[in-house]
Amino acid sequence: MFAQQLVNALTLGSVYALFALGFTLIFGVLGVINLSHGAIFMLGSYIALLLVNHFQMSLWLAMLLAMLACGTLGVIADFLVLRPLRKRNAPHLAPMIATIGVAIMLTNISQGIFGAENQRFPLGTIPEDSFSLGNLHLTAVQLAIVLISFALMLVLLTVMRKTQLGRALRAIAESPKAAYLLGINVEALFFFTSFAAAALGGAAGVLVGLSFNAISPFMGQPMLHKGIAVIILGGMGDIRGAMLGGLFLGFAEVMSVAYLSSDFRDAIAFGLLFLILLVRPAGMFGKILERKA
Amino acid sequence: MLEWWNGFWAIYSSVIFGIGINAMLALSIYLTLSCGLLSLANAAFMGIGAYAAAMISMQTNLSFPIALLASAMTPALVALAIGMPTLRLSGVYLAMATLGFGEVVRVIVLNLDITGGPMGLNGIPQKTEWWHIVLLLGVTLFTLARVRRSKIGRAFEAIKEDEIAARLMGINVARYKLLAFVLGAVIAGVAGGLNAHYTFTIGPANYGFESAVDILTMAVFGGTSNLLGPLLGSFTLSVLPELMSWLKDFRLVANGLILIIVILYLPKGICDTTKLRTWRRRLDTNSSVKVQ
Amino acid sequence: MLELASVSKHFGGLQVLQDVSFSVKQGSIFGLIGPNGAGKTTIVNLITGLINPSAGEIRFNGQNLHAVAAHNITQLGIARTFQNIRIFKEMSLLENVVVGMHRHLGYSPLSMLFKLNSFKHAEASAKQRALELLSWVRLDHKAQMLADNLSYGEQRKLELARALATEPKLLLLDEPVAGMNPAEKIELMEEIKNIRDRGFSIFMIEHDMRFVMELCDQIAVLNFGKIIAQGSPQEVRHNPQVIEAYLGKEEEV
Amino acid sequence: MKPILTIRKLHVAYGHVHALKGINLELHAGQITALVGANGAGKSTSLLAISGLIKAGSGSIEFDDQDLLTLAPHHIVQKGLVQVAEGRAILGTLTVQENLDLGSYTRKDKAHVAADLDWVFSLFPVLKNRANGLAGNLSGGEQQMLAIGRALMARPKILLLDEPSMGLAPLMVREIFRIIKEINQTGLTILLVEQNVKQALKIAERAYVLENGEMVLEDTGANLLNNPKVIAAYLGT
Amino acid sequence: AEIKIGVAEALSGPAAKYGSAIKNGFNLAADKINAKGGINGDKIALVIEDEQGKKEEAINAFKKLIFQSKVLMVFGPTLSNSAFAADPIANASKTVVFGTSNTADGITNLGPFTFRNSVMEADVLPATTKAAIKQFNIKKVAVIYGNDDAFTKSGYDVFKTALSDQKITVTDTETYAKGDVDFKAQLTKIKSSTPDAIVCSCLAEEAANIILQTRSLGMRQPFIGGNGFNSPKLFDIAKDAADNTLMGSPWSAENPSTANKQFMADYKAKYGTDPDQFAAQAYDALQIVAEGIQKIKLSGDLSKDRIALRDALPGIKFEGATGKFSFRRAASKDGKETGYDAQQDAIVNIAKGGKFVLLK
Ligand SMILES: Nc1ncnc2c1ncn2[C@@H]1O[C@H](COP(=O)(O)OP(=O)(O)OP(=O)(O)O)[C@@H](O)[C@H]1O
Ligand SMILES: Nc1ncnc2c1ncn2[C@@H]1O[C@H](COP(=O)(O)OP(=O)(O)OP(=O)(O)O)[C@@H](O)[C@H]1O
Ligand SMILES: [Mg+2]
Ligand SMILES: [Mg+2]
Repeated sequence: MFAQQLVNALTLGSVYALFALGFTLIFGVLGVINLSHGAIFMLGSYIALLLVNHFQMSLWLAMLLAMLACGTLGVIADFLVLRPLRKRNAPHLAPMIATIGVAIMLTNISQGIFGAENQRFPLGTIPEDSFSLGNLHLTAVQLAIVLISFALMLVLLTVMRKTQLGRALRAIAESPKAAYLLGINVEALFFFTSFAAAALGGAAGVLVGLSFNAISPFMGQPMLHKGIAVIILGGMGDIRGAMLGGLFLGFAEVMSVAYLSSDFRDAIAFGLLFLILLVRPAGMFGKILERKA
Repeated sequence: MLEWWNGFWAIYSSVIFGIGINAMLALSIYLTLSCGLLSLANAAFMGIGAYAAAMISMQTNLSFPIALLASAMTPALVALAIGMPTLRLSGVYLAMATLGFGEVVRVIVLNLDITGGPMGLNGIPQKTEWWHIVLLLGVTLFTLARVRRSKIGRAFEAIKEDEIAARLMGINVARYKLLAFVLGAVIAGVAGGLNAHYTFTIGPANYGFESAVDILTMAVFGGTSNLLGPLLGSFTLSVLPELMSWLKDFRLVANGLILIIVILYLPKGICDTTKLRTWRRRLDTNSSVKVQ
Repeated sequence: MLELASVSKHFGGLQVLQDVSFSVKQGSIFGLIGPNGAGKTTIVNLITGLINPSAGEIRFNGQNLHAVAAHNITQLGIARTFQNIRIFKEMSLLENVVVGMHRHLGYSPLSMLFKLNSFKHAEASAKQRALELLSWVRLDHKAQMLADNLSYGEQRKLELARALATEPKLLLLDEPVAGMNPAEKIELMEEIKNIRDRGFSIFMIEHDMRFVMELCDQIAVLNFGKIIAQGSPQEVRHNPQVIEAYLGKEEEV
Repeated sequence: MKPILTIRKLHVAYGHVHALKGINLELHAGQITALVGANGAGKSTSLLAISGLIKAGSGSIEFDDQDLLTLAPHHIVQKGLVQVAEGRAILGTLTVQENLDLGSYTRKDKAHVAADLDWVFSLFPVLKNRANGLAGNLSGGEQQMLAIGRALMARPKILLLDEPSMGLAPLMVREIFRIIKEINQTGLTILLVEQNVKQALKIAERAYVLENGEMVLEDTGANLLNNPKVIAAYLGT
Repeated sequence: AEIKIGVAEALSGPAAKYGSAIKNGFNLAADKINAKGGINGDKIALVIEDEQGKKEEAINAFKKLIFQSKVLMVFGPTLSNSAFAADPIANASKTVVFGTSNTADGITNLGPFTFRNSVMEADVLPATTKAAIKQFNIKKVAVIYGNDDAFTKSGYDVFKTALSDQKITVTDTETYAKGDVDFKAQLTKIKSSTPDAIVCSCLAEEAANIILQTRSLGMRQPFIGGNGFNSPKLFDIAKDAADNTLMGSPWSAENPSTANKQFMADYKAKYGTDPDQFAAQAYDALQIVAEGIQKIKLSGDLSKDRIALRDALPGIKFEGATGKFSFRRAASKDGKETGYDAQQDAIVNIAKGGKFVLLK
């Protein structure tokens, strides 16, 4: 049972991580907890579902288009909502509250279009059967989620650490003014970030929708709740942090079900997060500048 | 007239009660925000206060004021206990820790028998009268207004702006943060106690993540630079759904849109005094032009 | 009144201060100079309790400052300004200074709630005093402005007024005239002399030699975390080690 | 000779604070131009306006036959106008090396970047020792060096320096002025804002004096150094 | 004249999927009644309010319906938790409140004006459990339920009693929270306890996912479910992985009675989808009330009519989509007057080939 629980933890953790990657990117670069990320995630699912159902598209093409659509939506939201707030020097909670407005709108428009009930991808969109290794079971989508989230993390990490683009993004994150002085096209990179983050969110939505057959207008909400925990636990905008934070939450939840009690699963998981923050006040990978003055 | 009023009151009294209670909640988070603390524990404190008061009313013969006292004291004690280690955290990290705390509270309440599990407590006697809310909201406002214009308020603001500089002004930062946190918990707890005694029922689902975010939204939407902000914010967001009900299915979409538009034009909240002043000035100059 | 005995500090593997000892006398102006990165600001951070020494002892009026919290150190009578200005930007100049008087506003919560006389009186005299301090640094005409709107040099002066508001016995100034032009420096030099004459002791870090030499009674020179010279301005100025490490060969500064 | 950059009738206001009241200024290719003035005179505001970080009310800043006021800040940097701003604007959460790498963000000739890095390291050896440390942990003076080094990494056409000697030790101040002179001799045009008026006027071919948002004097550096008004107001002897 | 009837259901928010099915059921029934000329010539007019699944909103919606719209009686609210908040309002104003989806224990103790036709789990689950034990020869079971939801939790409580009454060993009890989509950790633990069957007090969507994930972990055990399973959604998502699931309910899509056949056909014709139990109960509820109104002479004095309706309802016997129906007075707990629960027989169904068929 332990081995299977490890697999369960890994797959659940990867789901959280996958969601958190885009989320943390926005958080890291724009400094905004974008509460519409859950809604974008949900739309990703629906768009792919629509394409598969009505246009008989192959799943991978549908996923790509869903990512593009979500990315575009992310840019639009950034252009219409976050950018004006940046220009106006809004206090730091204002953008977060504005994204709540975006989330409310997207959720309810989706409910209007798609209805409140859960939907799923048609049978056979992907191979349903699970790989079995003795007593271990793992479905194809789960495996895909684990691999994709690790791969995306590596890509993002390399971009952020090793490329000029990544350095520029981190520069913007710390100080847009300094970034302007360096000749960085700050607004363009903000758009780029919003696009990439939303596209990642959309991809996560498609994969989660495939894997759990529970596509609904409200599917983003619980994910958002966990996602916030993950990105903050990981440390302000840290890619490794999002990944490890996601895995950590997955392990904490699965192991508390396996060895303690499923009744107190969320209390144990969130209690642990609480304790970790007391030890690492800026998350697992957050850096605190020691220099005080 | 009287008849009209009776009818109005019968239909809308609970909306009005709700506005008063939301105002207290928004003020509770305004207080922690004014000290630079982004705490999302206020929903949990509201819940603790609500359960404490409801249990006293349902299981003992003690009077309502005592139940309300308990709804203030219990969260205060809890806030004191968790505040000590937590308040070292700053910004979103504090938000996360307090969110985690809220989650722990919710799950505990969910699994205890005396709190009624997921069914919550039902049949709480209806004891909240309109003047209870007016009185307690008034006391809260008065106290906060006085605090704002004193050394405590200035210490809060200094801490919000620059903790290190505040420390070197001789301000005991840890103690003031704890003060703000505990006072916030008291206000939220009392709001919870009042709320429990007019909705007959409370349940763990009422005090989770979403309520925490709702409370924060009311405060930020109204503006946290002065006391009027949270009041206006909670008022607007409480009556907005009523005003928009003619939109039927699109009501929530409109809510979202209004939230965005207001934040876009008034990023510091609807009660942004400097903005209002410039607008008035512009209005004045416009009208004087017309006179000429 | 202030005494450092064999103070050392390292950040991880980086040894920043080694065996630093000196003492500041009551009523004097003590200067600490040294190349960039020598560890001067670190010393101020240690004295004000923002960081703790790795070894050694800091005493103020005989009291060991080890593990005394920063706000208590302020209450003991030490105030500072910052090399990288840290004013409260969203507050008016007046409020900035009144915050500095925090510990001298001794009214009770009750008197605060009901606007009793003790409250009114304390607040009014604090405002009065704050205006006076602002006038010392010639910012009283901007008292109601937001601090964020000040130019760099003005912000430095505001910091000075705010530090004075804590009524310190010892004032630590970290590069007080950085970013000011010579005329302004001279003006501020007069202010600092006045402040000293009003009974404050001053510990100052500064790179402007004219300023340091003219003001200080005693100077210590820090290089790579070690004190390499100590004495009167004259002694220090002609110390070959100091010239080599800090002042440079040409006399003209 | 035609100036490389011309500011005409530039007005800037912060809300109702009128910080620049129609100033005129010219930079000539290959020269050092100094801009001096009291605290709050508007020096930093002028530089920020050139870099496009502050919206000007009216006027024009002509460079390369183009009005800079119409360009976005990153385009201005791409055109070769690089600023070392007041307060340094270094990136504390990035390492020293990464800060320097970002200096060359807009550069096309990537081949020479490595050589320039060596050059900067030779100008400021501390930076080399601390290359992999966080920039935020550097001392004040070290951060100033990093800011200048980072600007040099851009190989600018015009370098705008806002109080480069601030917070530096005497030896280093002299070093900085020497470096400014040295890089100027490679053909770089420099606009220097300084409180260290004497040194600045010494190395400057031309100099301007700004008071309360208005340009009150303009002359060669040497002349201003002997101008009694300047001596009284800024040299303090 | 029109007879105004209030409907306060969750039409937005996560509970909207139940609320909208319920609303459909009411509309269908109102159409049917009005098409026949209404009640004694008076047409029914539904006044619909969205209570968003929140207790404060439920209170507001009830007050608006009762005091402002002056409806004769109120249907709703959707969730039991909201009913605890809103039903006292109706009782205090002596107005009938009729729940079609509130199953929690204690709702009908809120006052004599409270009615419901939602079957209590206590009436159906024991029968279902008994049938399952016989069908699959079960000795020991594992249980999974949602522990933060009044409906699934009270279903669990009933299961627990039923299982111990029938001397079945419970190998493992697991819980999950609203919004969960991954149940593998719980299911892995259940798997290692090797039960003969899995008892599941869940709503249809979660149940479907639980079933699918159970199968993907290589388990073949049958499921025993409550009312929550009684929805076409279960098969939309789980398809034939749900085969061998037992479910008991008074309403079954397979019930061959003419009333049910007609309901199924009308619903499909009007809304394009198959109805679920929520719709069926709402559909019947309005007709039950219509019969009640038929018995009284509406006087035009609202408060008198409301009380008359209250007095007439308990005597109604009805046979509709959910089979034979009558009211049963709830047992009083503290001597207070109580309202009325439903008295109905459960039909036990078994899933075969992607739909429920009657268990023979
Ligand atoms: N928190 C820290 N972590 C790592 N290194 C640090 C830290 N704080 C200071 N240092 C290093 O310690 C050395 C001394 O720093 P300090 O700020 O005391 O110098 P300083 O003498 O004030 O220099 P300046 O005149 O440039 O302000 C510097 O090399 C600095 O980089
Ligand atoms: N963000 C701002 N908002 C409002 N007023 C400002 C702002 N920044 C500067 N000012 C005002 O504009 C004027 C010019 O400021 P500026 O920073 O350009 O001066 P400076 O010459 O660089 O001074 P210093 O030598 O002190 O750096 C000052 O009066 C200052 O108070
Ligand atoms: Mg220093
Ligand atoms: Mg300046």
